[in-house]
Amino acid sequence: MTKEQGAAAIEAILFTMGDSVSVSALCNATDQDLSDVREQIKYLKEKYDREESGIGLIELEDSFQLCTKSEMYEYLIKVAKTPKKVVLTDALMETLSIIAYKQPITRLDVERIRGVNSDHAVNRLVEFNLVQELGRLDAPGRPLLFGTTEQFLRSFGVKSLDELPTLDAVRVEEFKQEAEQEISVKLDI
Amino acid sequence: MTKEQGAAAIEAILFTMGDSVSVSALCNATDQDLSDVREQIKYLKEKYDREESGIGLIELEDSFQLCTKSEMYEYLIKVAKTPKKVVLTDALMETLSIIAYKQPITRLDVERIRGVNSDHAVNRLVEFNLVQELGRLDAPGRPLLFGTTEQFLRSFGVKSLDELPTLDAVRVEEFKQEAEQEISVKLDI
Amino acid sequence: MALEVKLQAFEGPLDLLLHLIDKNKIDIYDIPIAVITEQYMEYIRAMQKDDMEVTSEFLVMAATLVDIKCKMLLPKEVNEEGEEEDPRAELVEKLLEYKMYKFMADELRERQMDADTHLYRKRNIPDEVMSYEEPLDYEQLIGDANLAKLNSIFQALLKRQEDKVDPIRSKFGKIEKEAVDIDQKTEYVKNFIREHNRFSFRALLEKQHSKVEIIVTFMVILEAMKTGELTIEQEETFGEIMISSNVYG
Repeated sequence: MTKEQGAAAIEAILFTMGDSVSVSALCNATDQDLSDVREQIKYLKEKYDREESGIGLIELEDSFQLCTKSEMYEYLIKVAKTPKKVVLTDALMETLSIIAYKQPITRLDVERIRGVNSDHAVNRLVEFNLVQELGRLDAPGRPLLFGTTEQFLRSFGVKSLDELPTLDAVRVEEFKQEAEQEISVKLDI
Repeated sequence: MTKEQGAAAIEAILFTMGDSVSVSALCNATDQDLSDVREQIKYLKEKYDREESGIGLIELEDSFQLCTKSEMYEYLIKVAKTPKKVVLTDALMETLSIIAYKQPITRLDVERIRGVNSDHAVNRLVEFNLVQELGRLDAPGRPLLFGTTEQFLRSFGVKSLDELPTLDAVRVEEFKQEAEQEISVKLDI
Repeated sequence: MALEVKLQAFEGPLDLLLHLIDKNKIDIYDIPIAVITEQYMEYIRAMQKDDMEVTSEFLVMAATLVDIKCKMLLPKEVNEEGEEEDPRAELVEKLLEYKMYKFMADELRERQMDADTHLYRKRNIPDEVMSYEEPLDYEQLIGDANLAKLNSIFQALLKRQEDKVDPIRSKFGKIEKEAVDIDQKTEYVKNFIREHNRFSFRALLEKQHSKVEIIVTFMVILEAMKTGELTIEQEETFGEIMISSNVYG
């Protein structure tokens, strides 16, 4: 077996096995002695060291394994993980607006306002670094309090929370009147 | 990106993914256009064709996959668990060849050609992932249409369906000539 | 003709026919139907004797062969173009098509043997790649959301919350569940039956107020009817339903 043939056989074995393969196993499989195999491994290593190779050879306690070169990770990431497009859903926007205006606020109070369990939404907003824990409420169960982050201010272009548009006082008054009217109308029946 | 760098990236991707990767996925991951990727694949292929390489590159309908060269098989069977060979019975082979050449084809048409119910054979081929459903025929009963899979191409060493071995035109011609000669010779009933 | 060869399994009637054609070294285009039919029938008989499953497909082919044999003995049929039709033509075509795929199957099998010597690799994505998280693109995340939108969403939420409060119901103190004691009701209806002997269903229902009471009453009547305590009459459609007691009357 020539050096090239031996190297090819070793390459094929390492490729197929995936895991590391001991030098002795390589000797057995190719029916060669240690020195030949070592020489072929060296030859392989030189081949992989060239720029045109995306594969590398690592040695682990007299065993060898093929791996991709770490410079290749940026390409692998694009194939292995299709980047997912993240956007704020309506549920997330609602939750964010409640936290922004009512902070510091507990999960339970968010849920009370939205009328649905909002744990997932709050967690996502924390993941996105738009919302953070501010401490705990001094009440039974000591629930976590949430508020907005600096990233929130940055993303929404506000310098401070004071700059949040205030709730339109007129509109709030309108709501109340509407509600009162409805009550009287219904009571008239 | 140089040709060498591109080839290295593609090699790393194919090595990592194990499965076949489409050319378009390679273009996306390496952020290159088709012609560059094709050139780099060609470069890789040349590299693998050299004697010192135990790895080969196969093409399957515009997708690419790394595999060991068949000359390496003798070393690999000593170390690697070789995949269980799918031994196809005559009935399965017949059915497979009909589906391969006539796809998309319904179960009924397979049966018509073989002269025997082939449901079982078709189902087995689907189980072996050699045949897949391709959709439904726009005809009464909307019967399923079957065709071959990528695994079929891989198992039979064909790059694309166009590359399926064609029926020997010479043989067909022979049949016909024989028949014409014997038209005069009337058969004995 | 004696069958000396051990019966082999055939992949259907066409496979058997091809075998016979091959064995007799005859031209597929010029099948001596009489000979082939004899041999085919011989096989079918042998198959049956060996208790092999002789499927309908084999029998259909036998019938087809006999049919062709008959046609060949009769004067030739002539088609629209005035050409003589060979009764074997259709069979020959089928046989040829089948033979072609059988041939290709062998061809494919050879290729499979070559292809089987290639080994592949399992997917093996490095941990560094798997654990990688793409940095969040805030511009994309926020999209067209801005302060005004945040504000209007919050306002809408507040309004929705107020709407949720039913102004009337919220004024009620407590709403109590109407309890209908089925046993009591049953007892009441039975008493009614005992007291009235013969009465209209309407008269009974007039004493009931809620839906549940009506349902229970109806069920008690049905039950009493089943056990034969009551007889029910209705003279015409939508007429008065009269109930009379059989037990207490």
